Amino acid sequence: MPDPLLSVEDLTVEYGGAVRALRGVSLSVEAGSVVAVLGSNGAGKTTLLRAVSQSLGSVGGRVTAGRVRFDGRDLARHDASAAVRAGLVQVPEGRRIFRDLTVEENLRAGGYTVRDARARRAATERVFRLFPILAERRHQRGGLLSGGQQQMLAMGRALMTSPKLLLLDEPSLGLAPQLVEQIGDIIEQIHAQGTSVLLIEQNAAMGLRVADRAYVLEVGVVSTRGSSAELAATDEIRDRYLGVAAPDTDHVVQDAPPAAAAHLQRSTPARAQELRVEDLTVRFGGITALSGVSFTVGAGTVHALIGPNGAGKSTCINVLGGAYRATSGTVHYGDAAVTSLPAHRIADLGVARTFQNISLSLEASVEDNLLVGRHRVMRTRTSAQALRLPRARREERAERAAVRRIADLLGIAPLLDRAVHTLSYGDRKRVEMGRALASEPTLLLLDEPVAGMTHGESAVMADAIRAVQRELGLSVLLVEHDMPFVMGLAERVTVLDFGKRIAEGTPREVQRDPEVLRAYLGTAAA
Amino acid sequence: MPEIRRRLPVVAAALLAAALPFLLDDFWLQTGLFTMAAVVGAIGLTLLVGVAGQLSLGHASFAALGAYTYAWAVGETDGRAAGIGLPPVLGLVLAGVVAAVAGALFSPISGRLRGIYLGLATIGLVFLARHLMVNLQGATGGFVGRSVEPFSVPGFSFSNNDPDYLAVAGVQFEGLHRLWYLFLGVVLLAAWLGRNVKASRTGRALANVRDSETAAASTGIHVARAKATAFVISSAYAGVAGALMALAYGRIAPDLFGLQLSIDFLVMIVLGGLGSIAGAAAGAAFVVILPLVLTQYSSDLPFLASPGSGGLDAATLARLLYGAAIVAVLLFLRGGLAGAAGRLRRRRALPDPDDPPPAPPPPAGTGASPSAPHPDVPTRSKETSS
Amino acid sequence: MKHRIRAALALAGCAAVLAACSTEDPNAGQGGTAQGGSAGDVRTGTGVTADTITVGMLTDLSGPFAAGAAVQVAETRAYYEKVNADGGICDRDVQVDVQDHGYDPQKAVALYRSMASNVVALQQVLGGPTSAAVLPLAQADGLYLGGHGWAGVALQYENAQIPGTTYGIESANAIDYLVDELGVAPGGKVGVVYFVGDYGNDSLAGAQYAAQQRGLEVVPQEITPRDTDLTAQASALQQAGVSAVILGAAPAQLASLAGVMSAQGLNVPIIGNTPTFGPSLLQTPAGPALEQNFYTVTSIAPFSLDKPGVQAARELYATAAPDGETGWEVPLAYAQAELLTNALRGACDAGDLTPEGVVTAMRGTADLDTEGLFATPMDFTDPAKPPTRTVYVSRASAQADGGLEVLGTVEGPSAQSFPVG
Amino acid sequence: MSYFLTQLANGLSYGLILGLIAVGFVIVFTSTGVLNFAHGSVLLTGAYLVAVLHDPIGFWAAVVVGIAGAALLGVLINAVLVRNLAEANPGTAAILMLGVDILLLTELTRRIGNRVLPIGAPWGADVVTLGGVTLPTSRAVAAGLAVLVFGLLWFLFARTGFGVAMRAAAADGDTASLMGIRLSRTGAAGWALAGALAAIAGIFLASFPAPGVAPALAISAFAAIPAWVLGGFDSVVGAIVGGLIIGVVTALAVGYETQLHFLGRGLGEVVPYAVMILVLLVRPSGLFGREEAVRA
Repeated sequence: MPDPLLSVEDLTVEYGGAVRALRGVSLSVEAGSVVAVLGSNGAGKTTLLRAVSQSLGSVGGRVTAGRVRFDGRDLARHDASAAVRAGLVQVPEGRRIFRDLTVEENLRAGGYTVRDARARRAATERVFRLFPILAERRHQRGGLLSGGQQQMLAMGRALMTSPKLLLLDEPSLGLAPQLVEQIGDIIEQIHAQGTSVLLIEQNAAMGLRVADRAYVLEVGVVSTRGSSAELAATDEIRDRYLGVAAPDTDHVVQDAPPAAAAHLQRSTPARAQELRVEDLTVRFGGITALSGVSFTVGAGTVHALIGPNGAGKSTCINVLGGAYRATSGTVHYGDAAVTSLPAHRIADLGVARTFQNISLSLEASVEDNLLVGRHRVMRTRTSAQALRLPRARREERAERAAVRRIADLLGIAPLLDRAVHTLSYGDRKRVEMGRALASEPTLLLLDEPVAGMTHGESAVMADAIRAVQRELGLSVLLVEHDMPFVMGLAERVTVLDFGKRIAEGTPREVQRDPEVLRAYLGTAAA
Repeated sequence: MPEIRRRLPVVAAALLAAALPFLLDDFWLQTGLFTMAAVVGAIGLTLLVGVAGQLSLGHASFAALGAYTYAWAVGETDGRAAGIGLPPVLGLVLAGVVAAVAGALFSPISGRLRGIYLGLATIGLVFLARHLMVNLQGATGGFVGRSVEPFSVPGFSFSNNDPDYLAVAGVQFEGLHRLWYLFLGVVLLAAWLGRNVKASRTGRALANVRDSETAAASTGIHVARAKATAFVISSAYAGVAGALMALAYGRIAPDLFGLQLSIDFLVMIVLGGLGSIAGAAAGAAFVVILPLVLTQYSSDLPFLASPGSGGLDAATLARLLYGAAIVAVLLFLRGGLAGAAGRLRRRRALPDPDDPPPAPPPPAGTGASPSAPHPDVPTRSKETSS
Repeated sequence: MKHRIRAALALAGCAAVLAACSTEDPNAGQGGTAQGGSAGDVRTGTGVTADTITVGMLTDLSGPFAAGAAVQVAETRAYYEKVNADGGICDRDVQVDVQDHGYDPQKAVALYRSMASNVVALQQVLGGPTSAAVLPLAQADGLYLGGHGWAGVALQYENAQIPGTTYGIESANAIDYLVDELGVAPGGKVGVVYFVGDYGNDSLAGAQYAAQQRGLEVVPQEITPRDTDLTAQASALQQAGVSAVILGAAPAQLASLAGVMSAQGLNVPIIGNTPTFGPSLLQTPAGPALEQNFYTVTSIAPFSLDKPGVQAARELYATAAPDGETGWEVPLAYAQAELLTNALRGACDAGDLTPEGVVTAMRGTADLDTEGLFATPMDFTDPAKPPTRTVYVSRASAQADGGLEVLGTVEGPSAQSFPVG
Repeated sequence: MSYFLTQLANGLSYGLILGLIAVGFVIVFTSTGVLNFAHGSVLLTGAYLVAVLHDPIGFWAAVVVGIAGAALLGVLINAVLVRNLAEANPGTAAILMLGVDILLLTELTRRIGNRVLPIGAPWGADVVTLGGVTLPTSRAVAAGLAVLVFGLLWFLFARTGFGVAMRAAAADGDTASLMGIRLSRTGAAGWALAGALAAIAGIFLASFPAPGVAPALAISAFAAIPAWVLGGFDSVVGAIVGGLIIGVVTALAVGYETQLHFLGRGLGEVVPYAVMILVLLVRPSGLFGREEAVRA
């Protein structure tokens, strides 16, 4: 048997010398095949692709063990440019086209390593044949293309070097169903023209449709591998992406101190109110991220927002938190019109949030990060603090005590003095949750609170969310991929797909909805 | 106990500074005054640049404003420049207040721009201030400048007069000696206030704005106002620093407050380590003292040519060392002097409550955290790295 | 408990300090001078020992005026070597303490503090902002201070010695010379291009006063040392229709202005103050224009003047720095050394070689002949008046040493009546 | 009227020279994220080389050496210093450049001293007159050359593969490197271009009507900062337009100083910065800048 085109052996990748993103991952891509890597957000898929394309350095990652062989050569100690020249090109997640360059210039940048002008022209012609729409719009700026066209441009740009192996990072992200189909067809065409493809997908249906073989990546390790047909038939894939099986109960960890929650007290008598989202639409440039979405989160309930990657969930949270502006539609929290307020005023309404990719002050201690959450409830002015007046010191003491109670609840009290950058990923997630709780919210927006966590960690998190929700009578709006987590926690679920609401109901109702099954596993698997 | 150990270096430094006038000659006293004035400005700037992440190259203008405010408030109207004859203590306070107000007037820009963009915009302030200093002759004395009334409290003047003769433990205390203690007091107060602000609700909010404006806004922090607040606070510091400079010089002119002063302030805090108050003081001392000492003692350094002979003279060497120090610190010394000192302390394994304890590699399981590997986490999110 | 201990310590500290305090001057009533003593019958203070006299030069050897300052340092050192070889002053050798402030006022002030306790007089404090910072301090210390330029603001200081006359009187003389010798008719316009600052403003004030006296109109143009392209100013002057220009700036500005004006066909006289000209300008593209149009009014004699004092300065310089640059700095340094030497000798004769004694001796000089270094004998008795009101007038010439050919001396009517101080 | 036109022509030609400098700021900033405070001393280095070499090897050869030297200096600064920063962020990089500027300027000042070195250009002190408008020949040449250089830049960025790669790298370096574009090369090219542009500007700034090369020339790069900022931090077109605006406004402020006396004297120095601050008040990201470059 000849050497595979790409072989990844026992690969371990660390970020900043502390966080391990991949542990002993091995996979191989035979020449002329399409291989898919499936996995949820935070599983390490993109890290894997970056390790292969030698572009980890720009995000601070480092291969600490294992190796990557491509076409018989060890790529270590080469840069991304050498990898491209060797015939290996990556299409990054989110397309990342050059928005200010025209379509033609984008392609030209893609073909930068092709020195021969004739070969470059031929490659351009090939791309235009593959994507006729790009030929029509060759003089338009990339930023004006629609999402699907941008994905085509991103793929066409990568094809300019006529690579032996194409690495695709979530090509279906945020595309309408018929476009996903089309992208699938194009991948098959590219494959037919002799290019091997390594594809990363969260859309399992799409991934399994085009791939010969697939790997499932789970928190940095390969959990399952096999031919696409085998995998599509396994229950594990169905569980993983739909949470069809009942949530495990044996993973509940005993360490979560349930009594701690009793000490959490509000300093204001604010009560949770109803959150009404009505006909919300958000557009960015040529892309519609949300269109006409409506749902209501009842006061004091846990509501989940689910959907495949790119469905518009995070966009929705960002509008609710004030980070993005709505193009049209309204959001009301109680009587207040959230959509017309800046972010800090929304926070004043009692809305707190966490971020998908964690946004903490890395150099500051955990305690200081949590205290930032108390900003809203603290009252002393800068001058009083500068002079350390008695009331400022009293308040500071009281707030530190309050923060300690929150830390106890989340199990991070021993870490209070540590700088955040020394913490593990899961701990950082909990610190961020703590910061949100510290502001005494009545509505908590959680953007993927357990992404990248192990089952044990996410169970602790679920208990914590449940506990504070009960204790404080919060409303919680939750965006998550981890289906068992969502199903065990949420009272109602809204399902988004391609920016539209496709279903809503109790977890049980939603799980049975044919639309939802289709969105997650594709018509084939439903 | 740790409380005492933490305070010990500060107390020791303060005591040493208080003892110095008994030992130093006029040159060193004068140098010390310039240094202490710079320390105050540097502390203010490190709150802006180090804590809030906002760059300013305009602090010379606020120092100028403080200096002229003091001179105008305390001076009497004479033929050359106007004054209103307030008590000097009030003048010193007013210097900080007026500079703060000017900083607040700049908030439409300081609240909206961030980082180096603000730094570029503030360059304009230096030239604007210079234009005003030269043209508002009635208050400033124009290009020639104006003299500055010595600092005094009723019955005691921080100059060579009133009392005309004062000796402590056998050392005659002239104006320079007396000013030394005034400056020392202001420096200690400025450091104490700065440290409190840094560790307070406001300081944490500023750091959060620096690290991620989106996250800050989501915790209820008014981002634009926070940035403007940082700018106002550091403007006030610069104003007081300017008033101290005025006292140290005894006479002020527009030339003292050029772009070079802004750059010097910035270099001080970078050498010292951004965000560190002790670092700002150390950086200020380095920047102010190095050229003076090299020039003063150049004849004792055998490799230096005498000035004007065309070889490497002291002033040129001082400039070269100054530039090289900046480059070397930025290339090799992460976190400046304060960062290096912190690492040294940690290596000696002394607990230091000022800093979070050393960063051990993620432990193999603390408390409830089954510390599994964690995928896809750059240690610095994109927002913090920009 | 802790607080009480702290309070007790503080109290004890205060008490100790108070006990060590004294406001009684132990030296009071011993004759005024706090330090120093007397050797023989001459009282001495700082900067003077039994066998040396130390004089200071606080100058700019690394900043914008480094080259000219180096010339002055070389000439001054040579001068005192010669003095020492001839037996010194008051039976003492003269040492020169040279410090470099690099045109930085902060350095100047700190260095002044170190020099003030070492020198009996400062022969030079170079530079506008630097001397402005040092002057009040030197006045408080009663220290002789020379070589700080010709700005009129120095006239308010008892201890400051102006080598010649002020920029304002230079410019007033320039106007008089324009009217009397160069045929500028009353009613005409004269441009004044000047540096912002005490130098330029003084020059402008003199020109404005004289123009009013002589029935001319002044067109002012303010510039900074950073402006080296004066096209816009030249155009504005041409637009205004000036028939002459007075320039209170530096050589770079002169080259630009003369070049542009000539290129635009505006060939009118340009008269510059002392610091405006440097001989190397004649090698620039503006050289021909300068030879055609440029005049300068100077307190100090131009390098090429054929008078004994200037000749001595030239000869000394030729041995001290054979390849050095030639310019007005040479006679100026020589003249300043002469002035200080005269004051030191006077102080010695009066038996008071303290800093105050040197200032007194300088102020006692009513009729000092400098053998042509200055246009007339110098009278320092009134601090509020310049020692002379006469200036040399020269014009640019590539043939002359130092690039200037002397035309004569001027003391016009407006220069005589110009109110100074 | 012809007076106005003369001042206008004067301002436009000066503005084009400022544009050359400001474009250098933009290119270095977009290609390596560095706010190049050492731009002035790079400019001075180029002009200094021409001034000392024009006598032995002739003016045009000296110009080539000067431009190449300044470009090389830029590349070296980038390779030796910028790429080895302990903490790579725009703030520390900017301050690093302050340090580099001090080092270069100190050495150049020591070499030049108080002299003014003639640049030795063949156009000397000539002027051209066209319909009542008088302009120094050097300025006319500068304007023509600047327009030519801007044309070449357009060709480079719009028509050549490497230029497109530079733009791609400036827009999204991470993605560009995935396309095989070496950021070290686009960065080096950016510094080289900026250095060359600065040297060209320096030669003209030291030409008649200025007397020659003096250390103060380095400060003239600072005059281009308002042009850069008001044009938008990352726009080449913005930098050129900004240069023209600043050039014209400065020339008019100086030319009509008598009429503008109520604003105080010495307007020429402060007007560029006043214009910059006014523009930033209305548009924080400058005239041509992208909003997200400044805000969030």
